[in-house]
Amino acid sequence: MVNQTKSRIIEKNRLTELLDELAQGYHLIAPVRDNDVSFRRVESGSEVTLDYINTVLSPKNAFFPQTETLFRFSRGDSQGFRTEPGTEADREQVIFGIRPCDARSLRLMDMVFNGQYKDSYYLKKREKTTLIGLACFNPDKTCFCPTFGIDPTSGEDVDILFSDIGDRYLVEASTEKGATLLDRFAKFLSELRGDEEQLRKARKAGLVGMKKLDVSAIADKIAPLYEGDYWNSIGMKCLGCGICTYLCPTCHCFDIADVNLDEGGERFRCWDSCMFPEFTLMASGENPRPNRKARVQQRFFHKLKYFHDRNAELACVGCGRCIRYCPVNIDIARIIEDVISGKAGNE
Amino acid sequence: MKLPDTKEVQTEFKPKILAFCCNWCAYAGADLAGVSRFQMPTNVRVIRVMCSGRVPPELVIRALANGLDGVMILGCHPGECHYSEGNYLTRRRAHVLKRLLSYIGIEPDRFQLRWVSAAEGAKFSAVVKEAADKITALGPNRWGDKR
Amino acid sequence: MAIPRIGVFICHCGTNIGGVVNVPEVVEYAKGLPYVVHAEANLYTCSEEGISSIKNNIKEHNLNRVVVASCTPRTHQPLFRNACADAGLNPYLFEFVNIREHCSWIHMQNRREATEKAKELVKMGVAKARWLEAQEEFESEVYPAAMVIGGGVAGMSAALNLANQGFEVHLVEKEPELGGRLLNLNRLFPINKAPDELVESIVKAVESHSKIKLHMPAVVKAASGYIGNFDVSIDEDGQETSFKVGVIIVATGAQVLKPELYRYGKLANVLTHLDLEQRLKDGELGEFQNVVMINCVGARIPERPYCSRLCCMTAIKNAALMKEINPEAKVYVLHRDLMTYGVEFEEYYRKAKEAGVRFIRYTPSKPPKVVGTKKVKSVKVYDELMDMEVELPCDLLVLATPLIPNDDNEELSRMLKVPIGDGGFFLEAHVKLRPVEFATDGIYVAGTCRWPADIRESVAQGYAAASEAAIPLRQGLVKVEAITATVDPRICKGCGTCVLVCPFDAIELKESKIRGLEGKIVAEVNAALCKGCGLCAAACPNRAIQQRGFTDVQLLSMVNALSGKR
Amino acid sequence: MKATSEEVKTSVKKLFEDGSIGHFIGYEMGSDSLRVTPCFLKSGQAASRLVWNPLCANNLSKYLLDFGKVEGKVGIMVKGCDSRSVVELLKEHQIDRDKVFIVGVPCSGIVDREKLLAVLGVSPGEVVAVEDDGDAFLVTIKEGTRRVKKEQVLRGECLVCRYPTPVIYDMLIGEAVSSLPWVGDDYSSVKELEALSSEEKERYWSSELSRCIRCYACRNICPVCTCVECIFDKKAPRWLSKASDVSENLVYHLVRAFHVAGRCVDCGECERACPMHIPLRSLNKKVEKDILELFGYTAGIDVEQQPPLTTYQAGDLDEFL
Repeated sequence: MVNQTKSRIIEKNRLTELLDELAQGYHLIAPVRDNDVSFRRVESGSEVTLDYINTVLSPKNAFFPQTETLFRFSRGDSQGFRTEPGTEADREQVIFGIRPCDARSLRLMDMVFNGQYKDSYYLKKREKTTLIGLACFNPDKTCFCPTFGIDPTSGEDVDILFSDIGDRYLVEASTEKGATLLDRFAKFLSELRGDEEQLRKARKAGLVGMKKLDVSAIADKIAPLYEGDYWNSIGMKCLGCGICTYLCPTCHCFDIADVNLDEGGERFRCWDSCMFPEFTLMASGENPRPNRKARVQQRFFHKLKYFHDRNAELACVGCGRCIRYCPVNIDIARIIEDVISGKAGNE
Repeated sequence: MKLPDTKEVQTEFKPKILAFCCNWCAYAGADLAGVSRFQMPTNVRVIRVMCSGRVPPELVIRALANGLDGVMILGCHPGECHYSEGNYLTRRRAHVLKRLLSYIGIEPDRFQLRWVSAAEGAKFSAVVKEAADKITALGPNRWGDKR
Repeated sequence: MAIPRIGVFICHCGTNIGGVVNVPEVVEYAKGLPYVVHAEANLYTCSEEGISSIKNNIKEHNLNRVVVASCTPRTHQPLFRNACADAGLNPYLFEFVNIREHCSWIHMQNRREATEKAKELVKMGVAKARWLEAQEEFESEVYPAAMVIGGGVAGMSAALNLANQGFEVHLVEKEPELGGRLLNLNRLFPINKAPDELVESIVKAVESHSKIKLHMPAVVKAASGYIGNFDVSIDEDGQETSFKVGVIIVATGAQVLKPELYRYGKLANVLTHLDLEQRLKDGELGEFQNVVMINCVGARIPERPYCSRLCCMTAIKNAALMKEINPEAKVYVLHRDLMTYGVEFEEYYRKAKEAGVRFIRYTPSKPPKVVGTKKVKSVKVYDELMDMEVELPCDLLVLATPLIPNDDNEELSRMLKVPIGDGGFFLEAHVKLRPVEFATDGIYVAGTCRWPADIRESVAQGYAAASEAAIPLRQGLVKVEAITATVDPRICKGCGTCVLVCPFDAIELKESKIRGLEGKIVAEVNAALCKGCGLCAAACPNRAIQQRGFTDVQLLSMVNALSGKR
Repeated sequence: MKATSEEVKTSVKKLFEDGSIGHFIGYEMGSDSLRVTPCFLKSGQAASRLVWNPLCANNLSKYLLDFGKVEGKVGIMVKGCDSRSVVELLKEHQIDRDKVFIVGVPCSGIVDREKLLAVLGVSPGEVVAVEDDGDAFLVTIKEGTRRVKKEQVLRGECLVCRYPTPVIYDMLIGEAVSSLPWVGDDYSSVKELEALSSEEKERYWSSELSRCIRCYACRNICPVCTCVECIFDKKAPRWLSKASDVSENLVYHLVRAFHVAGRCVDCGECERACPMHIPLRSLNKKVEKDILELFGYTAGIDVEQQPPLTTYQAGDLDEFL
């Protein structure tokens, strides 16, 4: 997969310089420590941290912001409303430090936003973005991306992959877009010294024992649990907050609303969550998912069945965020295990 | 009929201040200020409520987050509430709210609770003027429509 | 809810509003507000013409909300609500915007800003109107008794009138004797009779009336409640007494100014008219040859700009009397303007002139001067007509001083929550439309506590207040404004916060009987006890309890409108 | 003696057996050795799943609201702070005292997972177990056992906890703890912020609130947020825009702080739940401090005490400018 001819290295002490220059030519989004590590716009390399397992917020914000203006309108004169596009001028952006699991999630998002209906807001940003991945050698206990066929050290879903191999990063372009970008910044890169593959292999030792579940038949196995009691126990524990869905790199539900001012306003879309009671609340007051059990069940059915029915993929990349941040420790990996093992059906 | 003149619109900062007035004291006091032709700054807009105790903190917070430069609650003097004790409850809430607002950086003068009786037209006008002066000195409320 | 169709009526109030606020501009602005289907200006929206325009437009434009921007709801709300009701619109679908007291009258120097403010106030009113809901009023019983505060001629007239109609009356007088100011007077104009007969007959009627409970000497200590249901406690000669009444009439009278002018109080032969009458009454006046009377002493000056109205007639009365007692005496009345406005007053004045009383007009810029060190010897005055200063010999100087408010008006005003106006007199709801009523329902005003009035006027006002007060007493029921609290049992969590904050014990936690919620513990409002303060609505954390007419959505919409949000 | 998991298991099993309870809400181990998760039992057999250790941060009391209609009493495990929120729930008639069996456990502090990992410099997978050991925790990691001073790794609320022993219970497991030695000035961090200028405070909170993603975890986990329909979820009137910007986040957090004014017991669950690490306790502590200073009131102590904002005294402070 990796085109060896395009592989280079960068000395660790030159990374900041590279990022500085990247930040000048591009809208650079990279991991920043601000209480916790999250992707943010940076203007210099020194703001960036590489000391993280994964960010709290997934990089989906860069393509599908939590709140995004779709268009603005003004009331103007008797002609009625005038509208103008809401997004800032689209710019070339680079996301540095994206983990392979999150990179895979974009492929899943593409299925939604670039499927039968094309979502121009998402796609414009996607097209103009170059992804620089950072191989993951030190996963968290809650990580289980191999379950979904993801190699956390692979550059499969990024344009360029950085791999920390000790005193330097191995830098590999996996797309034309990546190669072009690397060429522009060639002055920071040097030729391979030859021991890189060996070093990388050594570091992969940290991946031993990563959770890998067999989800090949999960969609079929979960289907009969629709009526089961299993979801009661999960729903009872669930607080109904939006942490799991908002941190999830694959959750993509949104709502659309207006800011309506005297002189005009804007229409925006914002994240929404199937965990919230109003998500399915109808104008009549009827709610087809009236309780936490129904909502929790929906979330797992969507990830493990409905998305699969439609796209032949599971809507999870095993990044572990929902497990790490759930205040009551609802654990999707455990739920998958329960479904596979049949334990879920026995409850 | 002679139309009023149209003075040039002034460009200096003119704070917009919301005043909740209780029907029995403060609103009557405001009426009296009008009947007495006490001239005062134009910054204050009154919303009539039956009792100062009807004003929930949510409304004050919402008004400030909307960008209004100041919010006042005007009620009967302690011991003179038409409903006996509404203003006492208002007072407790207001103390807590004012301190909380100040804690996040909303200057204390932007939220005021004042007592104005039905007989105090002059006090109403003084309170309005004082609030307008103080809030003008603070400048625009920086919390409005903050992205 | 049907789609709102809002009509906006903006009042010029003659020049009161129109002279400051650009009304046509506000009308144009109102037309562009959400849900407004009609907006117009009226010269006087409260006039017959204005009211019929509201009614016609409700029909013509199928309005389901009406907004009037004019004066204050405290006086005019009932009028406009009735107009709506007459046109078949529920009166609670009416919203009031105050652009006079709260705008044009207080921003007379800044027409541009006043106009902008008026627009915003209208915008807020329209925003609230969009969320108004039709309401039904709750009826509450009227306790069939009245309290009259003040045992002067106004108070006694009111008390007698009500008592004669069969209502129980508590008459509270702070002095140990009934009669008020009347007791000090020597004679009454224009009949020239001593007041004794009048006082005796009316006091006797009051004292002997089985329906009148006299509290004397007594002062009101506390009053709470609302029309039909006031709880009053008084201090009666050191004893605390409480009782319940349905209505209250304030007739506490006024006092006569004791001036610090013309060396009053320092020279023995300087008196006020009240002093003079007391001495005449007591037969202690003694000899006099040259009498000078000065009018407008301490009145119509910057710190007390009003005309006390009675003093001119009092001066004429006493001047003529002095002539009558001693036809040889020289009697001069120094005046600024002579107010002889009442029935027979001008005739009375002419007779005094015929009797030899001399009237000299002075100007406030050149006031009379007193000559003399131990006693007044003469008074120098610049005679406007003769354009020269004249010196009048004087052995008795009488000063006409105005009536001024009682010192305890303010305390009573706070207790009853009724306003005090210019100069410290009580202020009625509307000088023309509701002359003896306060804006607070069930409380009325009569006599000189409102404004200087003579006996005839005080008696008339006493009767007028009694007639107004008799309406709710006679009906036995008053409609309570539909601003009471209501609970949405679906979202009420039964935490009881509203129960704790309600000052009237009007809320209880009960098991719901509503279908689908059986057994759920929720708050329930007793509409008979709810006084519509809204404390519960502000305290309820999830807003399951709302105050009608002041709901969250209504208030929030006003706040948002002011912030430029729709 | 400190309570142990074994005692909890035995006691709860007994409670089921003698019919004292029909349900039990406790803790069991979660995804890894540094996580526990709420556990709902219907019988004594499963009591062996229960644990009690210094990771049991969750305030379980809110779950009682879901057990209003079940048969029999519901047993629940409460620490000091949790018991105070039970008092608040009782005060607001949200639960029926007769339907609840309160199993109290004196608590000497809960571990802040992230602080612990930072102090030890290890990844989560390396920790095997954490035990209470007086003024320190004994942490078993692969290499052996390490003793970590509590002050370094306790949760924020535990550093200022004045009620380590439950204030209300039907059964107490372990010996009562009257006070915690490290607790000093409850409000030092509040005072630090109070001392800043308005501009500084604004900068601080703008930055903190800008991170809020409005997941509502802080509200949903709060044991005294019990509204059937939160005002933020109402469609009309809409108090809060769905747009997540600083002004809207300000409304959300200020109103939330005010809604729990005089009711918040500082269990710290809001701050623990917040994935964005917004210092939410700071707002609550500020309100708590003012209510204590102004009205001498502390929440969650006495079921009979009237909430401070529903009552008044004529002599309350009357100074506003």
